[in-house]
Amino acid sequence: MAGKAKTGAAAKKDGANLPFLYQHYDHETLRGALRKMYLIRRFEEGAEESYMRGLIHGTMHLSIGQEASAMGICLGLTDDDQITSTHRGHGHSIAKGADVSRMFAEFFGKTTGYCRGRGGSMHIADVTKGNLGANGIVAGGIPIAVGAALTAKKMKNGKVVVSFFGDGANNEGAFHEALNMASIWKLPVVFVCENNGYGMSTSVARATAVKNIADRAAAYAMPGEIVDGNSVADVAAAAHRAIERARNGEGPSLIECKTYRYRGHSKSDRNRYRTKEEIEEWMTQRDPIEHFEEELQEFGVIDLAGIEAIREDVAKEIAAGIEFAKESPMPDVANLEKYVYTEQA
Amino acid sequence: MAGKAKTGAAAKKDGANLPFLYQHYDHETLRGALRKMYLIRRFEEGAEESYMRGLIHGTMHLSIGQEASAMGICLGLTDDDQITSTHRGHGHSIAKGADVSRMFAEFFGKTTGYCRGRGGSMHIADVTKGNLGANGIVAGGIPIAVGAALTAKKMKNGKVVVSFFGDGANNEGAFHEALNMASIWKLPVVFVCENNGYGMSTSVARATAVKNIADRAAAYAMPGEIVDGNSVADVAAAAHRAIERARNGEGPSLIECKTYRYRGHSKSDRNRYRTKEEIEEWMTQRDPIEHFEEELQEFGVIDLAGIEAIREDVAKEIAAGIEFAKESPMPDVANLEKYVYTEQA
Amino acid sequence: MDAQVETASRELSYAQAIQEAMAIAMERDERVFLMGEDIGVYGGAFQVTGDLVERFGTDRVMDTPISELGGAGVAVGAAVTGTRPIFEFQFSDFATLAMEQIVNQAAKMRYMLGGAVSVPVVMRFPAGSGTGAAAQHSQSLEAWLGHVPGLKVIQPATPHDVKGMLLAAVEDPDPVMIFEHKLLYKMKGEVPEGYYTVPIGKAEVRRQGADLTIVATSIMVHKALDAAEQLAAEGIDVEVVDLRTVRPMDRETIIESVRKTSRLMCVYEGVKTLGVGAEISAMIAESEAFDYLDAPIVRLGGAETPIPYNPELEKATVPQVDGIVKAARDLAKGAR
Amino acid sequence: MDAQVETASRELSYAQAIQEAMAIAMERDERVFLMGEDIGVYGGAFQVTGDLVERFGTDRVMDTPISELGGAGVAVGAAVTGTRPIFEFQFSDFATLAMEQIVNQAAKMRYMLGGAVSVPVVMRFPAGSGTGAAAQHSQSLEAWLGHVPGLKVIQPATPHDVKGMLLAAVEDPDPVMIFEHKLLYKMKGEVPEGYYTVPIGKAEVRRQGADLTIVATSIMVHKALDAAEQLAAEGIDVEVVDLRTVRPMDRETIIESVRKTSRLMCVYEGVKTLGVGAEISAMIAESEAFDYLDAPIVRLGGAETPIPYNPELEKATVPQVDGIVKAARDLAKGAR
Ligand SMILES: Cc1ncc(C[n+]2csc(CCOP(=O)(O)OP(=O)(O)O)c2C)c(N)n1
Ligand SMILES: Cc1ncc(C[n+]2csc(CCOP(=O)(O)OP(=O)(O)O)c2C)c(N)n1
Ligand SMILES: [Mg+2]
Ligand SMILES: [Mg+2]
Repeated sequence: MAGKAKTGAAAKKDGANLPFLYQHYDHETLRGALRKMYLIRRFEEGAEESYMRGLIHGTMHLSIGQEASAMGICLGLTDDDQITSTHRGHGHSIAKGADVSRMFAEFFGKTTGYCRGRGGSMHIADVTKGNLGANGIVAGGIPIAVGAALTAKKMKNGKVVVSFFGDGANNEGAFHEALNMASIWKLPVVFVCENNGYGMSTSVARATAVKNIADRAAAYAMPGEIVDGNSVADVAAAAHRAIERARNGEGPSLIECKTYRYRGHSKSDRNRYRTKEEIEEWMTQRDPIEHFEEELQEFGVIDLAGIEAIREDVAKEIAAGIEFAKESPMPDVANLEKYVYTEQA
Repeated sequence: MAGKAKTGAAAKKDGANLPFLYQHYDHETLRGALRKMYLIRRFEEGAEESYMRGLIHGTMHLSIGQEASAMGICLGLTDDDQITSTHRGHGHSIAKGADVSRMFAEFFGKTTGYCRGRGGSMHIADVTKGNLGANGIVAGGIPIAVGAALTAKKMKNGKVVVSFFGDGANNEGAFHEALNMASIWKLPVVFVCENNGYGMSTSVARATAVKNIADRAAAYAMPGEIVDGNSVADVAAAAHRAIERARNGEGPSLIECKTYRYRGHSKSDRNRYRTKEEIEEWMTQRDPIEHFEEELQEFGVIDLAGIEAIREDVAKEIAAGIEFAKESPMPDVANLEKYVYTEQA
Repeated sequence: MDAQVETASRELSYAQAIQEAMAIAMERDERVFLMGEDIGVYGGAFQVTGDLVERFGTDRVMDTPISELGGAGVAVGAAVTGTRPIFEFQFSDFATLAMEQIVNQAAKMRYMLGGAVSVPVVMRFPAGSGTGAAAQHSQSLEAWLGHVPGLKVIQPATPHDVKGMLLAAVEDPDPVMIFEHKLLYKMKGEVPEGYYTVPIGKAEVRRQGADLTIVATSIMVHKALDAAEQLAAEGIDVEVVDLRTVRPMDRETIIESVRKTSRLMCVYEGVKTLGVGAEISAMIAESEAFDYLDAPIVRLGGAETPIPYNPELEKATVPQVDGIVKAARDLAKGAR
Repeated sequence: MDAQVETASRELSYAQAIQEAMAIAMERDERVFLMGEDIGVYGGAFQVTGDLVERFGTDRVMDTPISELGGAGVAVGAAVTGTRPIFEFQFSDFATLAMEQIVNQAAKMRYMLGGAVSVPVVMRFPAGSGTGAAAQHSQSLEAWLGHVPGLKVIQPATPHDVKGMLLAAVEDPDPVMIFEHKLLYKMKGEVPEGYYTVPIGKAEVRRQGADLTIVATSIMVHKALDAAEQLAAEGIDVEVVDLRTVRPMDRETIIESVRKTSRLMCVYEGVKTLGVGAEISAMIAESEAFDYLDAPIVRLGGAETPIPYNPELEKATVPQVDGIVKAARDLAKGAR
């Protein structure tokens, strides 16, 4: 999503007391951001339900509760900027502009899906919108993002690349190698760690020697910033700084978004590693959508009727998306080996 | 080498003004350390010459100029303690107690060699003395050292493990993953980075985002200490602290020894990446053996005659070692597949 | 079949059989411990370790960070210094991250050190397709490790075998790699109680037959047996050999079978090209059994494609019973 | 043989031919650049890049930190976004560190994304034994990558071919893996000047013969040709096929040759079990050429051991001319 920034007078008028987000983006953009967060949540709820009903197979990793980081980061990116995503990548995909119909179609294994039914949830991508893809390999996308940033630097095309990954990913060697290279080559890349407290069942405290993932930024001589990952405003402000820095050729940054996933890790989670109370607290006290709605109302960007309209609109889009997916054709088994190699003239 | 520590009165008598090394170890041990440093240097010179004469094939990586870090670290270890080493591992091997005859024999590819001629310079090991082996894979030994430390902790056998590696190795994912695990599990391991300024031709400045490798210790919540790697006294003091810490169950440490290699990286080095002046300066101003000799004389541990005696003694041991290696038998080709698997009754 | 006397047995799933083997190994030998991602309180991605952490504690059922290379290396280092780690990869696909430690270190250390050490590490690899997990979570990579001297590589196909072979693996002084097909985890079968071992390196004739030999691996053993039943109805008598061990391969059992049937088909899920069946075929084609062959050696392996997500495509990627029946029928035809 | 008209040629070493190919590729296409450890001022561990950094600068001849996994991943990410990286591994053995990016990402990305991207990355792997560098610096791992759909895997055997195939690889939209035997680097041969390509996927008959086909790879092509000369003196007429490409394999050329000679021997340096020769053998054993076979298919591959340091042991580990002569003689015997 290319957030539309206010210009000159409009920006000034709002005064310096407003948080960055509300100073920097116009109301329409902000309402659009809320809408996308709903779209992410409803998409995942829809996918979950379709899974329960046997319409989707395999597994999936839901990011419900983490919508603010996906949205807050992508708000600062243009359609030309690129991201690499993770196994928990639906939010990133939608925030970066993907069409939920084609996402559903992919989950349903249809030819109209983003990957023509070959990839599924774990490989959802939309390269036309700069999403280079979810990734089934934890930390697998981080070096790829650095490579994309190298292209950007070589081609001087002004693109910035964001690499999303989880707290668990920060213990992979790929994280270390990629951040080091991005730093020594001063590449236009922003590393965004969505720290939801657990890598599958393993808490950050049990898996990671430092308290905050951002504490590791110093080991790569880049700025490391911790933000409330459930606050769009906080995320967007940090994203803006990091993206500007990247865009100006000053090199990479690491942003750690503290957040939480409401659902189990995937479809096989007995949820033995965290308490009901913990989950409850995040859901009731720190929901990113509720929080954003409150702010938007407080700053007069939207009212309750406006919110209701968004909800209805999103519900329709989701229903239509599922319908599209259901109606779409299955791939032809005769095409099994298509797309292994590039067809050449 | 199990350095013999002074006890009670003797330690006290020397007064608190002396550097740790001279307070802590008795004169015989210190003279032994000097002797071993000569042994390392002469061993490598002998190996180099044998290579030139076609008696040794393959390649080798000489640590001439880096003897103080090998010696200063191993001084703090007992024969039961363990190390993992690197492609540049002759010094570690000798400092940990290996017999130069069997090392030469290995380089000559003989059955009497430490690896029965199967390993050569890059895999030199002496498990009876706790040297788990050099390693042809940069950073390959680091996780193995952590595993050895895990055994030590599980078996409560009081062992400490040291993992030697170079500055280049610190950009490998294995470094990152291993240090993190050592830290979260509080394992008795000491990570020793021998920073000789270059990984092959690539300087630390060009390869590593931070100035000092020890700066990365914070990313693993362990102490990181920088020492003059050409000063046995400085290395030994840091080693002592880290080994004590490990032995007491307080977890791992990282020591960075700033040092320099006099020779090229290996036998294929055109030496285009550093200046003659730089090499010259280290050789003439900061030689670790000369430096140690001066200190030993200053503190009355040895005199010139004593040094001369060591030199002669070492020369004899080296000559005898080469002779032993030359005389030793070649492996029988019929045994090619021996040692692939463990022979079972 | 096994060295030990088998006592009472009962039905267990393949996953339960593995869990039981690990529990017995840990009870028998305090040096044995488990390492892996989420094998503790989570019970493992496929619930193979289940509640073992409650019984043996977190020191012996160790959750690792998501660090496959380092984790495997720690297991290697622990093994070489006197313990007996069993390291679980969450999916065999993640072996791609740890090949360095598996191949350069574990497999070669004894050799490089001229016999001075052994590396008694066991690594477990949940493998294979059929779960809708797509290209990065469905691979069958046993052929890679089978190519590496110093390793032993097994693919037990039944609950009985996986328990016995895992117990054999833990006692083996050398590194043993176990490929477990994920679709087998829920399969049930008779499993003897208590301790027993099934030898590594021995294939097993699962079904006697006269017309044609199928050498199959892992889950394909069961598909081949199903196919054999169908073919029996047509009067085609198929012998099914369960390879069980990729390295070292049991030449004798396969050669003997081919000598008898004169026809060989290899069925395996890994990519056909350079998969396990290539070795079985080549081994027979250069053996004395060559002279007994009455027909080309047929391989049914995985398609030359990554595993797709769509379930129909996914099924089409690996051999299925129908395909085995058809190919075996074609191959047997010339025989009568 | 090649699509392009060949002009003047002169003798170049294999390493020089690679260097020339990279220079031409960089001149022709500014998206092409080189990445690797010590390929800049050092000139590469085997002096393959040599002084290219002086000509093209550090932006196009990029030294990487010692980070094989990350480095390969950066190359993949760069390739997928519009550049054409040529990534050098210092030794093919270090591919073990980067298999994740090579196999899970580069090979599968196009497929997983349903054709939305291509990954035009070239990776170069100095491979093989014979340099006294022991077990971790001497492996031949082409069979692993040959097992992976989505990759193309080549093993050029001559200066002429390596230049032409590398130029073809750079233009190929898909990931191409080049295994270069280190002992070939100094071998000289005729190399045309300027730009030309040698197609990926085509084997080449290096010597015509009637009695026996040897399909050899990489350095073994030369050993096989030497052996063929010796055998010719004995009246045994050997056809030598240079495989050149492991994936996709040129079935036609091999089948045609076997049809003619009725005898097949595969000679390759990688470990025999599950090495490239296993696939060649199995491919023939299941093909129409099976009916023409007059003798078992013989494989001469690497011994089932890590590469030892001692030079005599090291030589004994891989096929040598004498061994090829002897095995070919035995195989041909029945023929006359
Ligand atoms: C290399 C690799 N190791 C393990 C896994 C299995 N796995 C998938 S997601 C996951 C947890 C990842 O944790 P984190 O990075 O924190 O992301 P989150 O799931 O919390 O969003 C694990 C272990 C994998 N997909 N890839
Ligand atoms: C994984 C791996 N990558 C690359 C190499 C090739 N190589 C051997 S030593 C070396 C440089 C290592 O530098 P450093 O760690 O600083 O050790 P030093 O040689 O300076 O002692 C390189 C690149 C290797 N052996 N292993
Ligand atoms: Mg997480
Ligand atoms: Mg160095």
